[in-house]
Amino acid sequence: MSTHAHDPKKETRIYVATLVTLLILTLITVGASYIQFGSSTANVVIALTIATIKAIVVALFFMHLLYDKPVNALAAVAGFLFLGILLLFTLLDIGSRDGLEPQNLRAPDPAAAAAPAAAPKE
Amino acid sequence: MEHTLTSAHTGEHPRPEKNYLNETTGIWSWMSTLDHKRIGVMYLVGILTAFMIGGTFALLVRLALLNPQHTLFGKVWVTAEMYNRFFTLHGVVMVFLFIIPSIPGSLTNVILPLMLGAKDVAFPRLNLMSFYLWVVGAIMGVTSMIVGAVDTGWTFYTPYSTSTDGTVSLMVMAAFVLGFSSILTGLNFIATVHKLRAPGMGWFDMPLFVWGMYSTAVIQILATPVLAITLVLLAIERSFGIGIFDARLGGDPVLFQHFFWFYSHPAVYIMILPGMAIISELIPTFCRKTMFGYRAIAYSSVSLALVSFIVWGHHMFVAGQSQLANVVFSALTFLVAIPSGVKVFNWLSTMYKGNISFETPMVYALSFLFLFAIGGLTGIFFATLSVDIHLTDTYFVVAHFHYVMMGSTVIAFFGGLHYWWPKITGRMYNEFWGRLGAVLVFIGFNMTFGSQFIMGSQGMPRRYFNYLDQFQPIHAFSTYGSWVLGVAFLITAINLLASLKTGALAPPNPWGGTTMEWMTDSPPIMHNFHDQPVLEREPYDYRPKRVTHV
Amino acid sequence: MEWLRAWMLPPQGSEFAKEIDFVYMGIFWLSVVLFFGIVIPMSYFAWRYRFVPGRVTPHQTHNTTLEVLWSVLPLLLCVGLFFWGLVGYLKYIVAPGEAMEIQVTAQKWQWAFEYPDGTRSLNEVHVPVNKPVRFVMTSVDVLHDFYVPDMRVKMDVIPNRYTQIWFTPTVTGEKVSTCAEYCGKGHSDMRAKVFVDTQADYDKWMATGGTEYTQYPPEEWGKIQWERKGCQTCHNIDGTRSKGPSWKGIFGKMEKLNNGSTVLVDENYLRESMLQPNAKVVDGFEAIMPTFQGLLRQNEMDGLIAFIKSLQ
Amino acid sequence: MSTTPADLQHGGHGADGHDEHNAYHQHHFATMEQQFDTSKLGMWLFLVTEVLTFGGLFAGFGILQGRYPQEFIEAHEHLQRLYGATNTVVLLVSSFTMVMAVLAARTNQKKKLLVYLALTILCACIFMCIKYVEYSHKYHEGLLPFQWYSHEGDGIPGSHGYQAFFSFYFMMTGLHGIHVLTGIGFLSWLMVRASRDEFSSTYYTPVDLVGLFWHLVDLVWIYLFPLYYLIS
Repeated sequence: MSTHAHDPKKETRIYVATLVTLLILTLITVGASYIQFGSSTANVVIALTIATIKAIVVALFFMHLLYDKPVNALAAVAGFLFLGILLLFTLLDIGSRDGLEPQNLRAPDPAAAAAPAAAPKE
Repeated sequence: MEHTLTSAHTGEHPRPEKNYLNETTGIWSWMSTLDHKRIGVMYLVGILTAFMIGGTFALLVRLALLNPQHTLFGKVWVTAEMYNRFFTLHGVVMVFLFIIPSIPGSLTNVILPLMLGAKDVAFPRLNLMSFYLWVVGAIMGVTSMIVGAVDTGWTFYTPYSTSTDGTVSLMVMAAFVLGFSSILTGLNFIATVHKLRAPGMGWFDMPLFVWGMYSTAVIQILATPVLAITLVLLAIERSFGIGIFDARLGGDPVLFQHFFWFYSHPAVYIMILPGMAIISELIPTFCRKTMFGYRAIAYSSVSLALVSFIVWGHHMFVAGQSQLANVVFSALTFLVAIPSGVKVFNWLSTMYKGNISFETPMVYALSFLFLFAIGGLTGIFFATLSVDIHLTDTYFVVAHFHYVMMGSTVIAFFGGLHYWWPKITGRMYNEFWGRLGAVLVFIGFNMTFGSQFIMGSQGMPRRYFNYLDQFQPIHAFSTYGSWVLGVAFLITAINLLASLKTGALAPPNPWGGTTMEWMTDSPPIMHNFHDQPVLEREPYDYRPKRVTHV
Repeated sequence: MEWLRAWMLPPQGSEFAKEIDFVYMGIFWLSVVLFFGIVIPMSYFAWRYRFVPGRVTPHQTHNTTLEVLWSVLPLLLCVGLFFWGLVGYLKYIVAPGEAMEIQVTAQKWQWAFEYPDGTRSLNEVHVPVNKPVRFVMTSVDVLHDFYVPDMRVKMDVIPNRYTQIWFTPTVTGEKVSTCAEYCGKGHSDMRAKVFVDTQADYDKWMATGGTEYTQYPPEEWGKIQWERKGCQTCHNIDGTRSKGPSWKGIFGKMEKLNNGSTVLVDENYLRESMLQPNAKVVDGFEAIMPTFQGLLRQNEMDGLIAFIKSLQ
Repeated sequence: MSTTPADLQHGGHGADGHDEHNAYHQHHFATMEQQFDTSKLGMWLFLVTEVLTFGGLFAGFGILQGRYPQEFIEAHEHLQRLYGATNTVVLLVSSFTMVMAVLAARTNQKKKLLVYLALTILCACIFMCIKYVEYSHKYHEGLLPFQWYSHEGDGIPGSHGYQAFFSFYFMMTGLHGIHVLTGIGFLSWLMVRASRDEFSSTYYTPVDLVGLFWHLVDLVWIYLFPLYYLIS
């Protein structure tokens, strides 16, 4: 890959190819949104997967991570990794709350909430 | 003077006529300086002022709890609202204005480039900007205290923070600005460590202080942005209503806690890692012995930084987090114990067969080991799910985190301040008063917070203005302790300030340190070194045939 | 070492408290051992290797065996502690099926309790000894936290959600519950008394229907009953006719009944109308009112009568 | 030190010392190459904080989507895919012109550099114009954030989900828009400096860094577009 940087013509060709790839992927993701893949979750996953591919392409070629010092790529990866940690553990909580909530609760009694309000004691 | 115990090294250069303190003069030359040492000194003045403000609020909090009637000389002098503001301001000032920027902003700014043999940090202008952001944040914070009080606690939990009166939004935006100041500092240090090491200095030739600060900077970069956006969301929620955190709009208050602790748990390590980093310098220097387990300590700093990101849920065991998440977070939390333990055991092993003298910084270091042991071990109670249920949100928590943040970080900060004071100011302070201050801090601290462990176990919840009479004796004892602490810090402050006028001129290497900051003058010249230093031996090499260079 | 436990921890009000205390004391002693394991060597080294001018220190860089040892041993210890804590936690989260359920509504700055039979009380809750009881909690404003130190249980109370807590009290007497999640000005005064009663005392207390009525003047308490017991679906208080007669101005009036006789509306008539409503029906109304025999406690009836009296 | 492609990006002028005389060489760096690498690392670290800042908003959006799935699907019908898709293409093209501008700077082609920078600014302006059209549509329909939401005839009347959707829509596209405007500012500044002949193959750091910033702006939009316009 090191020859890449020496030759502006070759470099230009790579950038054009990158742009075309990105445009095609945009087309695909718009097209995919008109198709139902079973559930709406499936559609979101597909859309986000394509978006991630696009993001990787941008980072590798436009942002030169492919040719750059590895430490810069490490920084980029760390950013997404720790964002992943935030999402993962937050969703772990939110996703697992329902099944463990006390079952068969009585519906909230509006009077129960209103009664103490009628007598504000301090 | 008093440092006769040590074999004081004299530098090869005579004390420089022109150094970074007097090379240029005038207020503007300081305000517009790009020199990392001057920025560090300005930070030092700033954060010590914040420490004084936060400390005053701490004394007020303790005074309010002196007796259950809240009387002073027979008169009730404080109300619940005032008390709530006191502890909120104490928390906000100490966390955001003092402890997070303390060691990175002040000591590290001065010392880290010197340790690496660099002429400055990577981005001097960014460094100055980070300081001014701190100033702006401080002004915003102080303004919100003056124009309207904030009573949310430093955690800004929703929905209380979205529904209470007062200038919460301004305070939150102050924390936002301070967050960016912290990010820029961290960014600067990472780039500096990566790119500006002296020729010949590999990663494992760096002093352990640098490893600690590097790990800290990683957290600052990765965690703080999430806090920033969370605080913005909170301010918008409060002013306009989004419905993400505020239960009145159908939001989820527990989600706020997730976002908040994603930053604020790692932030605990933004506080403690620099403290550990300083101790890793003090111990080999005053034991005059090679650091034991250098690599283990370096790795433990980095792994603490990384592990700190996956344990935040242990703040939320009874907050309505799912039970599965509780179990997972509890298991992960225990991981923290291992690198912390590794550090302590390595420090102890360094003392073994050392040649130990007890100058002020070493007194602080020993005090740190004692207090950090308590702070760390009481953490086990909280990691253990069933015991946490009883202890969380009580004074046990208050005591635990003060042992870690104050007993460890602040003690280490003062150790480091005394250690590098000759380098920063070019003056030696009085050893007797320095040691006395250190010992009194230790005593006062244990009085104030040791007693709170008992109160917490007995079921005294935190943030309580009125309390059951049964807690009165312990509360009073704790308050007396806070007065000892106040006196101790006063002695320390007077001693340090007096040294600026009356202290003996400091030699380049008063303690016999082996890291690069001791190879230049005290105080250093404008660009740090007369010649580019080159690393020839590993750090902490106390073997006798040590070759000094430069 | 019982004295130490008794000094550090609150009285044990439940079996769960004993378990928690056992773990607590376990960790406490472990911490003591580890603490001295750090501080004694530190002090010894500091004294034994104190400064001697010119002494040369050995060049020890590391010792792999030692380092592995002091990484792995704490790890094993931690794994053990995790499971020890997990065992207690599982007991804390799973309430027995037969547990009595009490609804808790928290708000700034008071606790409202509601029993399965509709009995309510404010800042005071009675539970029978040796029977599991489950609190299902929600908040109407900010976060609160229901904490009963003697039972070693604590749980945040969250708006828009239900959280639960349970315990089986084993010792009778008055305990205190406090709010453990900061909620503003009255946070530290947001306490409730938790009475653990013998079954007999508990039954007696339930018969009086809680203490809520003491919080209100009788007329206001009657108005609350008018809303709560469903009186308002048939009886207006503004003088307009509904399925039943309006209460406004009715007290002290002579009413014509559907059997042609008349009756003076006084305390006795009102009381009879609640318990045997169809005995004397006012002319022009259908006999559709159900009996409130057993559904109204004495204090509630007194409140209703006072309320009707006040509507002049 | 092994030769890395980044060294080669300097066309071999990096390490051999005759950049000691470069006017942009700061005193605390040994070489221009070290200075360039440091700046670039600093920029990447800054971008990481940007990713996490936007990430917090994405996380919030995702969680609200889980809470109000019906409302979110209905609300997104109000966004026009055509506008979103056009803006995606515009930003991708601008990324391309930006990377060409960096290449031009690195190969001492001043005229090309100016042209590509101008094209990038043009794309950014088109993006903002389309954004303006979209925003004004939303304004007229009452699809506004926070308490100003006043749209009538939602499928689930009174649900908070619609307002939440548009709150996040305006917060995220707004923050993104601020980044685009900042980018326009930086790009204009680059044009001024470029016209003064300040960039060359030995010093083009600002062009490179603004380029990275601009690609990040594109990158964020790559995620915003499917999440807001394409969920169904």
